[in-house]
Amino acid sequence: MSSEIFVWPFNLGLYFILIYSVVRSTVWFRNLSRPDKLRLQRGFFGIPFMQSIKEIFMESLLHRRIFKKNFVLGYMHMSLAFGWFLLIVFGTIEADFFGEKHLNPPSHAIFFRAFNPDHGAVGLARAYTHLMDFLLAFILSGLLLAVIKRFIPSMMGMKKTTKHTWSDRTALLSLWLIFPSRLLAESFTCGTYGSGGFLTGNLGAALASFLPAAEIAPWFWWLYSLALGTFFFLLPVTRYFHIPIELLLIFMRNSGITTGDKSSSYTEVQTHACSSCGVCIGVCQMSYAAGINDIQSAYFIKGLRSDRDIAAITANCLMCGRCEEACPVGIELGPMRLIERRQGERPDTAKRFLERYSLTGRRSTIERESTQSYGYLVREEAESADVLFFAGCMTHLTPSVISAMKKIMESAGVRYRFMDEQGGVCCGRPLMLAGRDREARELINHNSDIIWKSGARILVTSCPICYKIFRESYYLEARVMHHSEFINLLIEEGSLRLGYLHRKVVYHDPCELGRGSGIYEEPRAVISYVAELQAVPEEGTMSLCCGGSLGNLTLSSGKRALIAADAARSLTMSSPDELITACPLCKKTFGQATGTRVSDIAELVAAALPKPVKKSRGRPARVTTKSLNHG
Amino acid sequence: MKPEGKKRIWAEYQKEIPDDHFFYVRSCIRQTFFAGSEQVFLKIMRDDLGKDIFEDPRHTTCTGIGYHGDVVPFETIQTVVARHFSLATEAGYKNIAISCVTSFGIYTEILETWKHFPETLERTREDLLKATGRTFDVPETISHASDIIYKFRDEIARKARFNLSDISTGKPLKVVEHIGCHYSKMFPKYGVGGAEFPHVLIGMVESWGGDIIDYPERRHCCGFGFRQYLIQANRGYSLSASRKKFESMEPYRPDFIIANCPGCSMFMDRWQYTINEIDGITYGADGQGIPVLTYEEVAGLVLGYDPWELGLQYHNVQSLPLLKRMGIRVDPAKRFLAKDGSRLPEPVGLMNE
Amino acid sequence: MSVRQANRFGFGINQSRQINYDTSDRKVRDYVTLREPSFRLCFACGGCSATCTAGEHISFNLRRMITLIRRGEIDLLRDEVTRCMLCGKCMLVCPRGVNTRNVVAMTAEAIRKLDRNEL
Amino acid sequence: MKGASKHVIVAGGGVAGMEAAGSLAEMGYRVTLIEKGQDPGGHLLQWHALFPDRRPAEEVRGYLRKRLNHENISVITSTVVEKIRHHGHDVIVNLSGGTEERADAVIVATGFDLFDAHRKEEYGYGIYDNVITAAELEEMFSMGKVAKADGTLPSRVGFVHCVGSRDEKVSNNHCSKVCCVTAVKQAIEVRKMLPACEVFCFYMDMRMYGPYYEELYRESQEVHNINYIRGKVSEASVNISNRLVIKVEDTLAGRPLKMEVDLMVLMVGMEMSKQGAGLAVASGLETGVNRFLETGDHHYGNNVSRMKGVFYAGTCTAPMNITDTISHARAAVTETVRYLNGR
Repeated sequence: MSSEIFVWPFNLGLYFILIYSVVRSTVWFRNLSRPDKLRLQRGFFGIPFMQSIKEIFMESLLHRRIFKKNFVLGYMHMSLAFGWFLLIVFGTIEADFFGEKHLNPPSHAIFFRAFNPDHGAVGLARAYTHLMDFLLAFILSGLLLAVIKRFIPSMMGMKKTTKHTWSDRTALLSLWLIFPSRLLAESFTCGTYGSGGFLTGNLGAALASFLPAAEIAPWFWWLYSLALGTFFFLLPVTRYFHIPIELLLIFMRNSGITTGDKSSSYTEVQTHACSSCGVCIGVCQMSYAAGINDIQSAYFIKGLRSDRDIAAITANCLMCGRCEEACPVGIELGPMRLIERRQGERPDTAKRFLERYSLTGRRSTIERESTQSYGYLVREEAESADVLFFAGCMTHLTPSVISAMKKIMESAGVRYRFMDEQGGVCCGRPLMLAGRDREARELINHNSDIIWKSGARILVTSCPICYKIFRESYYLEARVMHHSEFINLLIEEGSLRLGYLHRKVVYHDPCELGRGSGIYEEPRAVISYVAELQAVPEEGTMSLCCGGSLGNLTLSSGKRALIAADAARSLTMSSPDELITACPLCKKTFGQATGTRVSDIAELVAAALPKPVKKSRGRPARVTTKSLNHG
Repeated sequence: MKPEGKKRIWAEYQKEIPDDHFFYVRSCIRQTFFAGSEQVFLKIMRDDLGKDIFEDPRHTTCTGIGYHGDVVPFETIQTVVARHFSLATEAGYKNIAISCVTSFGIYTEILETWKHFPETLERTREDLLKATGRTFDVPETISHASDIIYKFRDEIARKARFNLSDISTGKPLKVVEHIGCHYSKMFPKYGVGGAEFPHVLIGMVESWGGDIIDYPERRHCCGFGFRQYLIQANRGYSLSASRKKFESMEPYRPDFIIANCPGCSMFMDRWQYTINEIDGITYGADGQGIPVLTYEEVAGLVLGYDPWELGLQYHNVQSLPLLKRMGIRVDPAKRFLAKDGSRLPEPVGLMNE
Repeated sequence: MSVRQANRFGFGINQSRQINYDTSDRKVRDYVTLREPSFRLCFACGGCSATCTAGEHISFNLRRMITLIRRGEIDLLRDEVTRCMLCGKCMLVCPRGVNTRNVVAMTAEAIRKLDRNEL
Repeated sequence: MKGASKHVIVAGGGVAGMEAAGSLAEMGYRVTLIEKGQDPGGHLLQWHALFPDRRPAEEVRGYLRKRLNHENISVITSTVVEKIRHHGHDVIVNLSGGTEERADAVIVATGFDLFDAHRKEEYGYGIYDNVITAAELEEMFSMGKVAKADGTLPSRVGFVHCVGSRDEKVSNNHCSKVCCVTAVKQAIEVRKMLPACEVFCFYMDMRMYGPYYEELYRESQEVHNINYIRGKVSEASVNISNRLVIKVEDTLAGRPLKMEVDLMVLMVGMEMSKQGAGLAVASGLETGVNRFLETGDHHYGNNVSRMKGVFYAGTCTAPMNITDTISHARAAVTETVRYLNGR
């Protein structure tokens, strides 16, 4: 019976996808860097492996994260993934247990009832049949939801859903056809033989009562096989490829592989692990506040997959990180986009074609000219200081923040040197966000030199943009602190005498400080110390972007204003006295977007200083040395 | 182009040019490089037009080149010019005829200065008296020699033996006119036709049967610019200014350039050779240079003077093809033969040979 | 031009400083305008140059750069455009809302493409 | 009605004169409007659309003309006021043609003349075929076709600002105020009529002082892609293909610039009208260094002359736009009425 010809579409599809997956995985593995290869090998034998298995079970099968976000959507995913998984597992057991022989080819389990039409009429087998029917019904319920989601996304609580390509549509159709055709195939077969469970048995009996079931059944077995085969064949070129690839991604991630700053096998795996679910679209402020609906991460990834010229998409992103935070697959979307920006323009189509189908499958980057861009910068003679204050370019446009910081540090008796008092050199982060690392490195070297020579042990900056790059890309001895952290430290040490301001304030997490650098608590602690901090709808990891982000190169000022206005509206819903932020760029952006007073955290603290500000009384360097001892 | 528009401007800028009795002052550059021009001008005035034109061999340079080269102060040049006026006064002349446009500019500048700052006139009188013991009257009229030819252009046309047309086709020659900057750009009222659309050379060319070409860089300086030329390192500026003019006139395929300023004539002539040497470029038809003629030379040709007597053999850009077109015959044997039969020096590097 | 001949005279022919709008090539302008339409809005106030971080160290002048791009005179910009640190201050001071940062980025890109004959 | 017997002569039937006459008539004064042309309307008669909103000029003309249809107003056309003098309490006005009129007060509203573009010889107006004035371009708009002298469509148009304004060389140091915004308005109209045509404005300063002027300027760049080059055009000439060649310094680039255009529009400014100047000399009315009529006080008396019973309205005192002219005329009426009531 296994030589039945109708199983061949399925068989071919299955073998194709198996071989393809093995070859693809091998190529990816070969292209991994040495350390990553070691990581992956180590990951296979040890705790990471168990973690991966657990994560696969929780995420790929049960879809826990989606469940948490949206129950119906979670159920839909779970029923399809977990249901199908169980159907295969139990089907295999059934075929093994009840079949003629053991270790059957996969087709035996999948088409079990076609080969054993009278199976499951009595006893344990009958109970098992009911179980199989239950699983099929479970899947079909999810399928129903999927169909509804496709046509009426709003019913599933989705604001936006991704657009499909033709291959996606064909694959989707075959996917949708798999389970109804199995149901009908099994039902007709069962109807003919009077077998089957509560679903297939009853439906089969009903159908057979007025239809020539025996003649119809093979047709549906054919359809079932074809649907499966088509789906497998199309898998590599559709979004559904994410199903197997996500497993690989989980293994790689749990082994400790990260995106890094160059495109690699890992970025390719991430690219293919995206399910185009559209969650990123829903959380994107550029979408719902500014009406831009073609640049979100799902489209970015899709562009990467199809190897189109996506320079415009790549550049047009605030890099706020909200989508990355929300991504159910856990793709590192920010670093992925930066890699693409770094890549610059793609080679022309012909070259791309060659590269795409070369064995390595890797895109070469266009070499940028290696001339120095900032050779004109003069290395300064650095004065030594314990604390170095770097205001940052943007802070120079908000002089009130600088004067507040000066007041605070003077009041606390901090001996500091103002590194860029006369206007310094950019930190390099904006260049990095534009994908120009080589140039950024020049600035990093310049600034590092000054910082090292100063001998400072704490580097305080008022700008989260600078903060992030100081922490991540500078090699410094000094401890890098954002001024909110530094003020918090001063308060904790008791070096700052502050009054209490009877103001209701809300706090806006700047993207680069919050999601970018994980600083959420210190600013809140500082604010709560001097004023009444109120909650806002979206804060912490899902806080909003002000819209002014330097991460976006192309967004127009008008669109930025829309985002700022929307974010400001959300932040000031409770009608606070003041909107507090900790970034000069956010301050400037919100300043134009809301009638509520916008202040930097330093200004708030400075306002809480006792007036008039007196010179510190005999507590000079104490603060800094103490903080360094335990810092 | 609306001719009536230009006529309207020409009618507005008409200056007084006397009929007779001129005191002639020569040009340093013209008498050195285009010696035939001044000679022929005097001949035309005296022989063809029957005018009284006097020159005093004691007159000197006006020192304009030194003045514009920042080595001669204004007080000095006023005194030098006052001395010329004194010579004219002594000879009983009230009308000055000036060969050089630089000098003409200096004279007009000085006269205007005296008009607006009478104390400078008094100071000059004192300076001249102290230096030379001379006194002078301020002349009644100041004419550039081209103004005078302009005034008598129709009389010259009546006596013409040749006109500015191609004898083989009968078509008028295409002529580019170039006015020296100091002729009227400083004081438009001293120039025939003003500064923007001077008529002085156009009037001659049209009277003598030629067609004038108005081209975009017509107003542009030839590039002499005194210090630009005097300092060797600056000559690149001078050269590029001339080139700009040549490039602008080139599409019109002019038959020749007529100029009223000795400096301009010289530079536009010599620079064509230099540009050709440096860049290998020529601006006339058939890879040739564009002949640059002074208005005296053109008047002389029209009146039938021998081109060798006019000194055309000493231009860098030779005019033989042009003369042929006009139907003027020359004797090649006499080209470098002086009147006394001796050989004249033969220049090298001539264009259009 | 032959150096030997130029030397014979001791001088050459100076190149014209004049912008000839009819012969200058405005591909870079078109490229930038298409990708950053706010480029049109600059009215040359100089605010960007006044606040410029790079401009404090060297003659990087976005105001002049924009003017030259508009006239198709990009030879001088080839080097200058790489001096920008993309810090974005200019964007915040621009009274006309020109996305100055992207203007610089697009100019650099356009010049790179121009030099590779891809424009 | 109070003052019904009082008679006011308004000299000049342009925007200011029409508004003044209309207002006075409404208040019950007998008004005689003296207009040198065949019809009242002044320069507005030649205008197609007005800045900053590009409304048809006809709308404002219509409003002003309607005001003249008042029984208290008599209009004398093809006549100019040659002299104003006092005779006791009366003001006597000499009209061309030798007649005299008596009035209780006179409002001088002789307006402005457009600068005669021939005087900027270097631009070649009247010599080169395609050099036109803003007024001539406005006529082209009225005809519905902007074309070169040979009838073909221009592919590049240049607007030259400050022709006859802010220029010592033509003895006008004053700014004519309306030309900048007129250029912007006309530039937009050219672009709208000829979308393939490039448009350039050559300016020294963009003086967008009125409401919505700056917005129009911005729109011209953002929407209509008008190009602005800061520099005073020094000269124009034609090349062999009969295209105009403009020379200017691009002062922002610090480089001289040369550009070919098909049509060069001279934004001619405002000057004291010849007729007004003649009247001032004949009547002993004072004029300022800008040759416009000198008012009693630059701040609070700029409708008042130094001759009793003679008042000024509109651009005979200084360049102004239509809005300001109408306001100025209304203020002149207030001053006149105050004078007549106090007499």
